Amino acid sequence: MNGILIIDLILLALLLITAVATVEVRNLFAAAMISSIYSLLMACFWTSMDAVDVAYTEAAVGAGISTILLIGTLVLTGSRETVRKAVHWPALLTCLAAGAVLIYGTLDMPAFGDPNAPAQQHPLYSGYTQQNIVKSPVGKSHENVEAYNAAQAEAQAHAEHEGEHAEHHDFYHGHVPNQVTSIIVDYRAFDTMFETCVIFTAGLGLIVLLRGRKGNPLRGGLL
Amino acid sequence: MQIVFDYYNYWICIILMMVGFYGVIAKTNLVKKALSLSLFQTGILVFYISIGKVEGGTAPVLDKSVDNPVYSNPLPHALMLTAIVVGVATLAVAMAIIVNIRERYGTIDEQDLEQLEHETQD
Amino acid sequence: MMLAVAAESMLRTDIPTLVGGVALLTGVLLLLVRAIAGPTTYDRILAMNAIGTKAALMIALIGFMTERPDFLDIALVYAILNFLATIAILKFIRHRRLG
Amino acid sequence: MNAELILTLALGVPLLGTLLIVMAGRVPNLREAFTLLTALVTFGLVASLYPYVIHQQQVRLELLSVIPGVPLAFKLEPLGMVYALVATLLWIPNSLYAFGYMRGNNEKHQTRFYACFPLAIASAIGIAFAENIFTMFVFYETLTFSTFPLVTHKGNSDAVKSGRIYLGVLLTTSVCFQLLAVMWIVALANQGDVSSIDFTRGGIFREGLASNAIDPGIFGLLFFLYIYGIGKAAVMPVHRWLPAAMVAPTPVSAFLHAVAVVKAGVFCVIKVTVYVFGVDTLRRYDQGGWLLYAAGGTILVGSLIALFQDNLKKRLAYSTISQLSYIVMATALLTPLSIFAAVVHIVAHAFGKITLFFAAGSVYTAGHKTQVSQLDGIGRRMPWTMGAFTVGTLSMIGVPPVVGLVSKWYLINSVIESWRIPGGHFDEIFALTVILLSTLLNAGYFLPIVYRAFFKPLSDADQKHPHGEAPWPIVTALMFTAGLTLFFFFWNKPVMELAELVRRAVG
Amino acid sequence: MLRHLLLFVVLCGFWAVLSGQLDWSDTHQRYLMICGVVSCALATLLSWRVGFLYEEGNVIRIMLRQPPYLLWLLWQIVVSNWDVARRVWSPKLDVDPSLVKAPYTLKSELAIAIYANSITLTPGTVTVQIDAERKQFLVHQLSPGGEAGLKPMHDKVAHVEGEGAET
Amino acid sequence: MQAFLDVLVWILLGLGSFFSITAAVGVLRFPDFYTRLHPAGKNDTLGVMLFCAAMLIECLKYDYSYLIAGRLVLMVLFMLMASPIACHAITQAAYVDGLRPWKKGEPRR
Amino acid sequence: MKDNVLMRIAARWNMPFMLIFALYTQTHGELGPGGGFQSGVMIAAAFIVYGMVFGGHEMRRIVPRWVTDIAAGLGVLIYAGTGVYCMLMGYEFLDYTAIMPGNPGGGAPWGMTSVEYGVGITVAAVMITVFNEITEGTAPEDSTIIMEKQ
Amino acid sequence: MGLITSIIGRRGLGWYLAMGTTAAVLAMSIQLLANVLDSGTQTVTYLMGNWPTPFGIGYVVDPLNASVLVIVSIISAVVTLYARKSVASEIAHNRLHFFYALWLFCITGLLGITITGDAFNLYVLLEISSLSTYTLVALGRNRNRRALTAAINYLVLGSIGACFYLLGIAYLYMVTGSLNIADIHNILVNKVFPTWGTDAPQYRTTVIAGFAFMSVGLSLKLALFPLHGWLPNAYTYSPSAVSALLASTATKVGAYVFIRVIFTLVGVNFAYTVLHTDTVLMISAGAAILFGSWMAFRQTNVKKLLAYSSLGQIGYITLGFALGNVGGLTASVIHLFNHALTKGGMFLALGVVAYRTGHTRLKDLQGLGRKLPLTMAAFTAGGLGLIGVPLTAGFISKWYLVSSCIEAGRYEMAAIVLIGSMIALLYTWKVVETIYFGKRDENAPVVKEAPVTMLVPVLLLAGGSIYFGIDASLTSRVATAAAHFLLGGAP
Ligand code: NA
Ligand code: NA
Repeated sequence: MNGILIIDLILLALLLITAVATVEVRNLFAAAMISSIYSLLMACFWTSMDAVDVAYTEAAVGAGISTILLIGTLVLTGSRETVRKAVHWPALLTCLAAGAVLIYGTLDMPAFGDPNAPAQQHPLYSGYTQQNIVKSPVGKSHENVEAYNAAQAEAQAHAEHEGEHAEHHDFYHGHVPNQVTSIIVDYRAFDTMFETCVIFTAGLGLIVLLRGRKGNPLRGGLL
Repeated sequence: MQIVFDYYNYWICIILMMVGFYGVIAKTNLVKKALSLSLFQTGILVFYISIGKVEGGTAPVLDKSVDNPVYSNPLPHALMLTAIVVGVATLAVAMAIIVNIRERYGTIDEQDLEQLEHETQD
Repeated sequence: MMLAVAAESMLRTDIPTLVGGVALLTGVLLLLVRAIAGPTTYDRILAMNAIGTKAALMIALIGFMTERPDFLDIALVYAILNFLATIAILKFIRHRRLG
Repeated sequence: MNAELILTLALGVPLLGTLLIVMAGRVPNLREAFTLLTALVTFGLVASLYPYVIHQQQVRLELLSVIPGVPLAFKLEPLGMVYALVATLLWIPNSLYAFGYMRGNNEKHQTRFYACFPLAIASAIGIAFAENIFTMFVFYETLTFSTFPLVTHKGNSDAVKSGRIYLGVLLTTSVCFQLLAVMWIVALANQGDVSSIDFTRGGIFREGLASNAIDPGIFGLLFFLYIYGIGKAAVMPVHRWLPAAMVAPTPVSAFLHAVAVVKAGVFCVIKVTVYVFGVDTLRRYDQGGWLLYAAGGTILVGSLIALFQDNLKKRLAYSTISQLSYIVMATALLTPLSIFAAVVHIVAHAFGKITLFFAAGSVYTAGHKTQVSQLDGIGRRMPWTMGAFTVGTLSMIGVPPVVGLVSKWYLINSVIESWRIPGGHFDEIFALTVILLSTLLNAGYFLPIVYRAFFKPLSDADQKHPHGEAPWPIVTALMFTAGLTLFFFFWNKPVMELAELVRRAVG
Repeated sequence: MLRHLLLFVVLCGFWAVLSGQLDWSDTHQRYLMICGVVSCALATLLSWRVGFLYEEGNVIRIMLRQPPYLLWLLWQIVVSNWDVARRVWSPKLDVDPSLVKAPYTLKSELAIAIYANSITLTPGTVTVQIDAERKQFLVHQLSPGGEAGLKPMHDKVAHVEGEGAET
Repeated sequence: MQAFLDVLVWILLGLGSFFSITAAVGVLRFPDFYTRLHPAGKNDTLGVMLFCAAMLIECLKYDYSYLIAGRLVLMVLFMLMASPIACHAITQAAYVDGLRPWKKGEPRR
Repeated sequence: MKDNVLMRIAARWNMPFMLIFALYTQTHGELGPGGGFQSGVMIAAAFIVYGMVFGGHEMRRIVPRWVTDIAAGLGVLIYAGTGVYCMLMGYEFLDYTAIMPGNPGGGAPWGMTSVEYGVGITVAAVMITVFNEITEGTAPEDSTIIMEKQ
Repeated sequence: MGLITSIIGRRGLGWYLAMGTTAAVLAMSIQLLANVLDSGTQTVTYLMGNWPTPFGIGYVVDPLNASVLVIVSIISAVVTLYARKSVASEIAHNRLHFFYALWLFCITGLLGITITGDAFNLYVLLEISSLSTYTLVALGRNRNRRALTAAINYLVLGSIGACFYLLGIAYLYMVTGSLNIADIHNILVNKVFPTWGTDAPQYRTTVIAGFAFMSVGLSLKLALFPLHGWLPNAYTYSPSAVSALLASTATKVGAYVFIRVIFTLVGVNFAYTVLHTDTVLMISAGAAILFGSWMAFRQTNVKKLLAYSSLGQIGYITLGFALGNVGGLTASVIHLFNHALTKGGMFLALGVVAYRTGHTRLKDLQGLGRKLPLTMAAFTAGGLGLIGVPLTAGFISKWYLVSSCIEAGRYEMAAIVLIGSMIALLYTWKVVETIYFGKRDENAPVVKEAPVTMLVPVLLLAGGSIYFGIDASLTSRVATAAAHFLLGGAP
């Protein structure tokens, strides 16, 4: 863990301050900027949590798109928030209740960072980190882990039999170095496809809802 | 004390979520609402990533310089990449709708909107 | 559990890196006060920009702390995109539009 | 032709008729020809099933299985035959009458009007020959919906309001009570606690009750749900729809009161009493008493209200309410003979009441009179109409030589029969008192009308606006039903045979 | 054309630093290198289309003469940083800001940019506005006398720019 | 050598930290926007350079590849370019917007 | 902002380097952090900086709207097309073995790469669209941006 | 398994592509349903990328989701057919191809949710369909600007729902380490739950909190009372075709996911026996039935009336699976289908009214029974279905529902269902009276019967709701199979 723990704590504290400030500050413009700061800090936090890919994405999203989006919106909507009640009690109570349930849920959890937590004990973890998942030879599939394990053992025996042969053809010499990448574009590539669709959908939504507005002529696009 | 050190991370991200959640419910300004919503989502991201953190682990990018490195769980990272994208897509659509609302109603405050809709039964 | 591990590892940690990190975060905290307090929008932008720089550094530093400095890319991206955000905001203030 | 085919046709011909009527909508004469033709053919088909019933042949038809284990199925059976015969027979004069009435009053949307009748008749036949409680319920509901456009035919706000009451009362009771009971029984059947959901001789509860699988309380509750779930039987307090439906054109009123709807109600009451709950079983678990009093109360209250109605059709409506409760009361006596009496009274009341309504409509068509007080001296201008009206009146009161006497006779006999069954006799005394009192009341609200019509001078206003008899189709229909009312007193063999079969099924 | 070639080379270098996958014998690295070259070509093509590199003046010369200037600038930065740090920590907040004008004679955009940036980079002075018509900067300084350091800086930048600079 | 590098790292990081915090304190303490620019825009730059220098030495120490060093240099170069531009842009915007600089003797803003 | 020399320089000089960085991110997604999504954003960022300085219309001169409109869909099609190709080859959807049949694991990198390009194209196009759409159009007359001064 | 090909053929550049796709999907899903029912295990699995399931993502099709799949694809095919004219009249012409692209995305998401076997993949798909739905709802702005506020409200609540769901998954992932629904179930049942009876129950509070959050999130998506805030306006102000699609598929899929979570993710034993979620659900469902029906009665905008009625119908569906017995589940699944037909038909019929008159207020329907005889007949048929009149599909659902209420001894719920039907009678009749007995304004525009491409879908759905009311053997068979499968699969 090293000194990361201390960094971690300070970061979390800063994140909390920033989050509260984002919600509570009256000027939307200021809120946009503070939320941008929030995402900067968040990226630090991701890095400290070993989630480098997430940090990368957060950088791209938080500092890049979100800011553009927010500022762009504020251009068109104005940035002053009408002052309402100081504290919205029903909301506060709802949040407290939800938070209480969530914290109640943590009480039986494996400890933070525990290498023996189920998430790290499940075959998924070793499968992904060691990349020793073997596709079923036939194509039609395993219903559960046990059946999978059997097939895997068989496949490994097979691989040992023709050991060097398998090595030879491998682009990454057996392992995609970034395990996250291999998950998102191979093991769970199907998710990522729909993620791309989500982006596309958002793009479509923007086009359909915003193009052709007053002062936004339809020049050039497919619309 | 032990329990604090076991779970402090989760608790703080729960608080983060709830700050965002509070904003979503309590704030009447739509931009603020959307912003709070993305805060809420970020809280969830933190939660997932925290699950994947392994003590003494390192980033799940193959490190040939170390023997038998312990990697943090890459799965939550992969999931959260998707979740971040979904979050920003939602934000984008929200903003598009909000801009439209501003254009048609002249306000983006929920209470004002309600009042306007109440006045004009269309 | 975490506390014990932390204490033990402190001894062998790169203390200067840690000090640097803490110093950066202290700076961030102070700037955050400015960002929240304002009073003018420009003060906030200033603070945001400065925090961006510090955050980029922080990421680089964390890379060194965890002995995985291969991820400096992220810091670089941060520096670049933070610049973009600053420009966007200023463009907005000056011209009331982004495009 | 085998019986199944006839049964299918009996259900299908009216639907076909609807189609033809709609298609011929532009040509009134053709449309009405189709109506009459359909009526005749349908009656013919139903009548041709009579021998099968008399010879007690098993004739069954399963259309489809709506829900697994709960089919839409039909079976020939004497009680249903009575109802089907009455309904289809009376539909013929009713159609004839409708032609005259609708043309005479220049009513609008006649195509829709004529198209609904065959639908209602098909529903009635469905009810009559239903093999199980589910089928009965389904057709009970379709009858409600197919008659709704008839009730609201005029389309004005009164009609809409009445339509609301009509549908509201009938649907609420059928869904909240009858449907609940049906589902409950199906659930019991699924668990094997009742023998089946089909109509069965002696009822379906006997074994379940005997083996304590079913709580007698639930048995009673189900019976209660059924009685009040059959809102068409108009046992108070679910009678409100009947007077409300009076806004409809008279052919519709006649149809409701005599041909299909209210008869469906009492028919269903008898049918579930006999074939679902079982007369013996009901008697053993003492479920008849409350119904007897409810029906008796309805008879008296209905008659009393009728006494004070100036609107002729309203008076007839309340008369119907009380007459229906005769049937219910007879059923509630829970003896074979009382059931016999109930069956006969269905027929008797149908003939009498349709005549009365025809007469009322005839008066309206010819002279646009709706109130009793306007009828002074009208008997001299419309002798045929008022003559028929008198026949109907006598039938209602139970005076020979009209059919009303027959049923009342059996009713009284059944009370006496019931007396022989050991136990307290308060129920029987009550029943007799009700019959006596109500006969007096009937006379009290009907005879003044006859008196006015024939023995009072015409009012001054009427002198200035002379009118004659109603159009010929009306008069023909009127005479036909009046004739039936008389004729049936002398020759009632088919009904008696069927009723006898029912009685045997009970005993 | 030469400029674009240069840009291409610089970009390739940039790629090499970023990628570090330069082993031609490895299939994957070969693929990545090809990608790199293609990318650099694309980027160059694009900047050509955008029209970048035309208005900046003699880019190559500026680039070549820049390193010594940078070293000098670095030293200036250190010095003035110390100055600002002193003011920050001084209990009385020893600041007396003012706005001054700083004329310039530089021609190429790149040189102007370098000069403006240098002013800003050295603590104590910030370029507030660039008035291209009157050829002068508006500079905000933290304490009086800061403008004294501007003139030598201008001269050095002019030297970097080379031709056409009036001293 | 290793010890020397260690000490150098210590010093560089210490100085970097000092300037970093100084910048932040300056931003907090200085009276108005324009004066705050000075510490924010530059003390930071020096801080960045010092930190990067320290990390460069770490690179040498641990024999990390030249890629990391290259990235560090790139980062410094980028900061040297971007930071003053951003700084200038902010100032200009504020100036055009009509924000007048604070003069000595005025109350702090 | 076009009138400001510093901005112009920043925008022009940034663009090629940002693009290279983006493409590096794209191609090295399997080796280190980053990948299609991040690359897409970076590409878009390069254009957006240019667009902010020189104006959106100027940016759309380089990247017209129809290009982004089509590219957004194209990226998705590339992704899905890769999957469908695998299906057409008789393997399961997105089973990259189909790309190099007979060489287990051989097709995966190519499949992954292709898919990542799809993601990158869509993201870049959509992000530029975000900029195009959210920044175009005039603010309603009464929209005021309240700057807190003094 | 050609299903996937059609799912990804989504970038529709127009109605034809949309129509072709939905039709193809329909054919394939029917084929799939047949396959599933015929196969011995009653499941068909398809692995994406041929990665074994806990590692990769798999489609798992069983009788339940095969039938939901058929529902969604039928409705989407029919509504797409309808959309051509309707959408063209409500949305600017140059936007149409984008509309259809979003439309297909929405359908894709719904179909995907239905068959995916992975809890996280489900979230992504949920978001796809939701995002496109928000936009589609907002596109109702041309007719009424309130579509925009409805959309943003939907967006906020929908996103909260999705976040809660995601959070629930996080908790379950934490204690199981897996995202595959079947795998999570196995781990919970074999490793986690058995420890609960002992002194050291493992992860007890975590599983409970996770399930609680998933449930709340899904209830939001499903618009279960009292988390229904987004529904009425979203249904009311979106374009007609979108209302129909939403009303007949979106909430259905939400209900399906809820069923899946309860029965195959955590297991009915945990959800109902340990946590007594069934009680909460039943209270909620009962309240939804009464509240929704009553609010429907109070509306003057017919579209809103239908929206509130949907709220009540969601209550019926929820009640069905809350009962937890075979009958209840059968009722739920049947009602999913029947209500989709009924409400879809009604919304489409109403869309015709909007197409011809431009409005859907009650007073705009006055006397339309004569002007739009077929459309209004279809509407009335649907209304009868809502009431639950015999020989309509609604009757079958209510039959199963009430029977299983009685079977489960929940007499009060049976009563609520019947009372709900009575209120349905009230609000339906309010509209039917207006249609047939209302007097049309003298200066109201001339109204003709709908064009064929609109009329056919309306009649198809209305006819379907009658047909499946008369002959429910097919639907019953499928639903019973699904119910047995679910309960057989549960511990
Ligand atoms: Na990656
Ligand atoms: Na990637």
